[in-house]
Amino acid sequence: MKLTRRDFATGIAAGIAAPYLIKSAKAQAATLKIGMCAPVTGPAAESGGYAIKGARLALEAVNKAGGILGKQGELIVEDDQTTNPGIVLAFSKLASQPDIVGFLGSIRSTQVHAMAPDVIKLGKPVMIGGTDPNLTHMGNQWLFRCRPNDSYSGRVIAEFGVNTLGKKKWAVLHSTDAFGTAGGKALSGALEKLGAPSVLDQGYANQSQDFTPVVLAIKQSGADILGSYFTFENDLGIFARQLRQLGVNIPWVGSPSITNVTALKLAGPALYNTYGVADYAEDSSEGSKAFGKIYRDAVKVAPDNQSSWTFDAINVLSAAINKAGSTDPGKIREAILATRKFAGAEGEYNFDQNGDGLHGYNVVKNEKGNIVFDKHIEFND
Amino acid sequence: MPLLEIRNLVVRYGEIEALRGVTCAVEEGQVVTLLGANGAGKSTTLRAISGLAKPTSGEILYDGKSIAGLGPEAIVRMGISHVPEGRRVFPGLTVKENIMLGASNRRAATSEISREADAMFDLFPDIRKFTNALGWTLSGGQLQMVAVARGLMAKPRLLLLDEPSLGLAPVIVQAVFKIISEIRRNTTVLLVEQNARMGLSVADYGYVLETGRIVLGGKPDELWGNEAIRAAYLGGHAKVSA
Amino acid sequence: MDLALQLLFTGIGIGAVYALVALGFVLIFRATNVVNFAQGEFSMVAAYLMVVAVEAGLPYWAAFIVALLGMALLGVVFNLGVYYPLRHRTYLPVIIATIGASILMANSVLAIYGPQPQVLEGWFETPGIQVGPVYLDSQYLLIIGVTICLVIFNFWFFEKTLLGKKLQATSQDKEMASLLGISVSTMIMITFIYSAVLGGLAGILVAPVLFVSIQMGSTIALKAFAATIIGGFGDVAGAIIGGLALGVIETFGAAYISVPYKDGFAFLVLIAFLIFRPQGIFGERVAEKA
Amino acid sequence: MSAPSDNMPIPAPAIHSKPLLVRHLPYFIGAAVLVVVAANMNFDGYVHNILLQATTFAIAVFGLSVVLGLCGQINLAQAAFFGLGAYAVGIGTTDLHVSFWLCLVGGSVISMLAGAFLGMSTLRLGGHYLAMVTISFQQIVTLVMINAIWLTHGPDGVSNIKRPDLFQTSQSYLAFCVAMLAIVGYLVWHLPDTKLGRAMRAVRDNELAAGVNGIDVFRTKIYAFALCALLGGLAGGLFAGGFAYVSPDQFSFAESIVFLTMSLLGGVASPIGSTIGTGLLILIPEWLRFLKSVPGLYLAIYGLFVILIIRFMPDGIWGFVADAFTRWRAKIKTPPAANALQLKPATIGGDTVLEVTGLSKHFGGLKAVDGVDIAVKRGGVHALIGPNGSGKTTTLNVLSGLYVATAGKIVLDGTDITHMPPHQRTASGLGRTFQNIRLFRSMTALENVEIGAERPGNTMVGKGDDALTERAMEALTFVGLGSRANELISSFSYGHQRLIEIARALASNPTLLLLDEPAAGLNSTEKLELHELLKRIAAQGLTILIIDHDMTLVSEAAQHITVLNFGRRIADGESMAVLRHPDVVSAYLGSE
Repeated sequence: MKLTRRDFATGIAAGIAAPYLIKSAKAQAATLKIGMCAPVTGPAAESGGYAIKGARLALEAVNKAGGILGKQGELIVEDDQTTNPGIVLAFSKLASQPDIVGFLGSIRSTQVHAMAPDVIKLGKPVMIGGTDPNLTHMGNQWLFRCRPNDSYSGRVIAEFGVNTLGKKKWAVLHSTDAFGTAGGKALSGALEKLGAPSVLDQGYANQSQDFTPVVLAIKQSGADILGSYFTFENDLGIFARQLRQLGVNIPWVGSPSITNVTALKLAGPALYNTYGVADYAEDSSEGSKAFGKIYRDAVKVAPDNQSSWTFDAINVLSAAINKAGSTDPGKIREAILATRKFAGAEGEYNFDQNGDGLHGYNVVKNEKGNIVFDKHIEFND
Repeated sequence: MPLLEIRNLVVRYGEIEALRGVTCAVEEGQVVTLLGANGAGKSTTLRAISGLAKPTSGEILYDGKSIAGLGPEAIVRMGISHVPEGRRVFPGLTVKENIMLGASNRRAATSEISREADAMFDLFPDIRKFTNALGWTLSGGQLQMVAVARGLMAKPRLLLLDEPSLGLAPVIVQAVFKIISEIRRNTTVLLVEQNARMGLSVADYGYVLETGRIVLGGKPDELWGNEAIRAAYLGGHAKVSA
Repeated sequence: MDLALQLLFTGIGIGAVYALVALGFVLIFRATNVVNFAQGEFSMVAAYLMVVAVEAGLPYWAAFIVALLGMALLGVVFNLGVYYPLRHRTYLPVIIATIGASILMANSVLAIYGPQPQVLEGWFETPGIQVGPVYLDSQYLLIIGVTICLVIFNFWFFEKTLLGKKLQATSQDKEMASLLGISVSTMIMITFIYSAVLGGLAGILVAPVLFVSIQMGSTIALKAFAATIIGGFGDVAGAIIGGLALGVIETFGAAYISVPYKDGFAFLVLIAFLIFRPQGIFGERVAEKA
Repeated sequence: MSAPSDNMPIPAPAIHSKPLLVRHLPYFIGAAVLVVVAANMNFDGYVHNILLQATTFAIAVFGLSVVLGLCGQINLAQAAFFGLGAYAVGIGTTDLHVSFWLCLVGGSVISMLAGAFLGMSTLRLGGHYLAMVTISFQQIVTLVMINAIWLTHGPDGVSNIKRPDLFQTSQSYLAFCVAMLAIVGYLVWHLPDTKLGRAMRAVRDNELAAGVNGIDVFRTKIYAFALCALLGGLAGGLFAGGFAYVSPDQFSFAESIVFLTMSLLGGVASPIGSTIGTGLLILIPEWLRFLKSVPGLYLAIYGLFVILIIRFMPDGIWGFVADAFTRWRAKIKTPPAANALQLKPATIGGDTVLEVTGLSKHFGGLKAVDGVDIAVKRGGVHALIGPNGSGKTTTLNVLSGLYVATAGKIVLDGTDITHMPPHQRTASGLGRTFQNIRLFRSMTALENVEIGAERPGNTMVGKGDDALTERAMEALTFVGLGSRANELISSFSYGHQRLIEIARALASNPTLLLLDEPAAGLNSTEKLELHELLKRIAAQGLTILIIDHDMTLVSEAAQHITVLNFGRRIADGESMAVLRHPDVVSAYLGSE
């Protein structure tokens, strides 16, 4: 028994060591590496694909323009399986490669929460897309957000609905996951401040097959406007169709997912004339127009926030490294925080001391399936 | 040539040697009865013939052809129908359906099979009124009738009947045996029976099994007089070698 | 009242989907005594086959037939690859193997077709009709209609045809069935094919409502499971009633108690049934044996 | 102590020469080395995370090896128990500011209670139903984790989970987890040799036989389930401390399936197997990461592996290796010799050991046993006979509590046992064998008999495992199989298996021994041996009630015979007279 146990332990050790040794052997090439955790498998695998494309496009451009610190940038992608344990392993795998100077984390807040302890331990900059406001307010100085956080999206939805559309009876609908809950809370809070507290605050579980009870609840609440935070496009699609079928035609301002390509494809006409807040809107600025063109040429799909934030993240990160003139994490951090008036695809980056780069949102409208830029609302606090 | 001939048949269930070299024969048109105490190997012999038990060694010749090792589906298609111990009537199917399924070994139109099944009730008038009752609602004797009727639907040349009187009240046993004497007019029967008197009363020939071996064979009256029969059932060590 | 009617309609609609998948569970369980944890993936695979066939330019009905034929083939492969080699083992290894098969199927589709959720158009041009206060989604109407037809078909098939009787006989007593000349392995093969087609049918029908995604199978399957228990394991009529009941309970529970805990009602009802009435709604048909 | 037995005069047994802890020293040295290595090797974060995950998961999988491997019950909610432990540590150390240790213990206890509760409500059902209940429990736990935001922080999960002060660094915490793994592994490794472990294995191998050997089957299953949940909770607590963050999706149904696969892959019955399985299932997806360019491909391959392993390695990898190892070693320790078996049946009641009055058992409309009276006198051999289907075995099953009597009364040695479950009847002094031998097939002959000896209320066995072994050896020697005590059941012939079953009943020192067709399937030599054995048992004053078809055996062994037919008593009295009774003759040979 002893013997085989020991053999087994040796086996495990060898097994673990082998890929590691091989990797360190070929790690000497003259590139500058950026690590990226993305959902290649799992429920978010689709958007993961877009995110990787956005990052690659940015890096290609950076490399053409002379690279980072004179070296060609290289993107190392690890699959986070769309799960929290998945991203912990994916990130620690990347973190174990000492020549990676910066990272792209996740667009999912829970995943960022999961990897956060390892990020602190490692002490290198990680660009994130998760929009839970807490992420940059919990003392982790290595997280830098390339999207506006949910405190802004909630405020923008409320501001737009109350002041622009003039509606005061709100139904708030959100998924019960981290993203939805935080968003719903932000929206309700903002509405209260504007003197229009919601008449219905409804959560739903992801992957619900049927939204009839939700739609009927909205109908009964007498709300004249709907604000929503959906996580998965299929849920959004099913809900949108049922909402229209059951004859609810009140204005609807949704979180960014409402403008997603997949959501548009799935829901079709059911989403016509809805509004969405979008961190990315193609016509909102020169930077976003430029990104839209590059992305369409390369991927043949309309661009959305899944790819725009990674595009920006690479650009912000490589610009900061170049400015810092070194791969020292502390210097890179200072350079990122010093970034001002940086024109990205998502908007103009002005990093604050928390690590939030963006402070406003675009409002867009779905006109017969086309996303049209409506207005930009920016906050200074 | 006998219709069925068994030579030195050995069957093992794991460690247990259920049959230790059984040799016997069944002539066409006869009723042959296998007698013996519980555990002597009677049922195993039938299971080996119908393909439910795989012989370890020995030969089983049916109509001159070896059938040892074939599967039950193939054997019943050759005309050997086995009515096993415990009736095994499908509890969730009706009596008629049970009987109709007896014809699964041959190709025939459903309507034809249905007609034949109806005709079976002429032979078993007692179960006619249960035609559409589910199997599990019937009593032991009725189940036995259904099982035999189902066995006959295969139009067998050889019918294997295992303990048809088991657990039945004497009156019912009489009825069952009356049917066996009807069947024998056009079908060869190999009967396993614990009730020695009844078993021998319809037989042309009988064998006595003890611990997996044939210890005695002969005409019913010869057997009945033999002390070995009493010994096999009621003790007294039948030290008779085959 | 209007509200309740609307909820009832959707509840029955979604319940009919559970019922179709539950039926597949029950048929396989009765024939092989095994719970097929990959039953939900049959629905998912069929929906993808349908999408592929429609994209290939086949007319809708032809795509439908192609998808169902594909499911029949999958049933054959599933039986030969997963169940048949393990048929003499206890239920546990077979359960695990079907779990393995479900992981294999879901991720093979992901590998071949990519993660993108797909849209599958419904049978009808009109999305639905308004009857008084209640809106009837045409796809749900179709699902309910097909379920009714299948109930009738099942009744005819299992109660009126000899093949149906042979299948029942096999599920009740395999050894006896083989003694009568019924080919047990063929019967089990037919069961797997039929269950795969049934699961596939559910997937294709529900796809226009829930969209086509890798996860669609597992979500439905878990509920269908619960339906199977509520209906009494192994009972065809029970599976259908259990499915419908579950759909209705869930919808009303979501409307009147809690939306986020919607999925929980199914399992609470299930646990209650297991503790207080494990034999299901109808109870066991076979009497206690001596 | 009694005099040495006739056939084996051997000196006093020396069963365990060295104390247990000394014999297992190599294990502890090995474990200590591993702990030291874990504490001092400077792993990078990736390897560290993998090792930490593997270590904590392995403890949870140990739980499955108890419930599934030892006790044969399925649990598809191990991730939920794991999650309960993890959340206890998570919420406890962050929101409630309780010490890590308290949280770890508390979480384990909460898990254990949840497991026990779940078990109590449904373990009577078993099989597929148990699978369903555990799935449901799993789903509900997940839903609560997501939706009870006030308690669990909802989908955000709990972050910044504290570790104990003692193990603040990653290295020391990993070493601590490895040490826990080693300790739990040691306990699980030795569980099979404890009373509870033996009971679990007995329940897994044969519930009926376990019951009639005095094991409370239901309670044993609950213990197994609770223990499994406890280990799950402990592992979860360690996991939470290690990763400092927990969220609902880490404890989903899919994770439960992963735990189960780990257990089956490595080999469900042993902690080594669990460790192997856990290690592999954590490492395989990591190794297969190079396949990531095609989404889903590596999980598809993983699914395929699961099917193939189930198909080709039914006992898991460790089972496969251990099997080969055993075959290679192929040497079985010869057991020590034993003293002569002493049977001292209790004598509380009067002259009649068993008094059955008006006993009936009806199945629906079928009256399998109908108003039967039996009185078994102390110290004799009493036979119960009748043609096939006459209700003998049903009577025996009602006597031993496997069936509930429809009517009537059973008094054993002055105690009314009519309404007792099987294990309590055994405790009251009933021993039995089965028509189809029901031994615990994965155990050795000795272990089988030890379970018999372990019956509650056995006055012939002293305290401790050694006394138990001694008693079992005596019983095995009594039936002539002492020298083969350490062989597995499968290596014995059918006849010898019967003898082991009888030895198992004898070891429990019963007041009354029920023998159900002991001669069935025996050849004539074996029957003679059986007859001799019965004589020797009766000579010790043990009362026997025997059912058999071999009338020679019955008539020679029994002084008194009761005859049943169609569930009713048709004759009763002194042997020879009963066998000549015309009703009996016609019942057997058929009426005219």
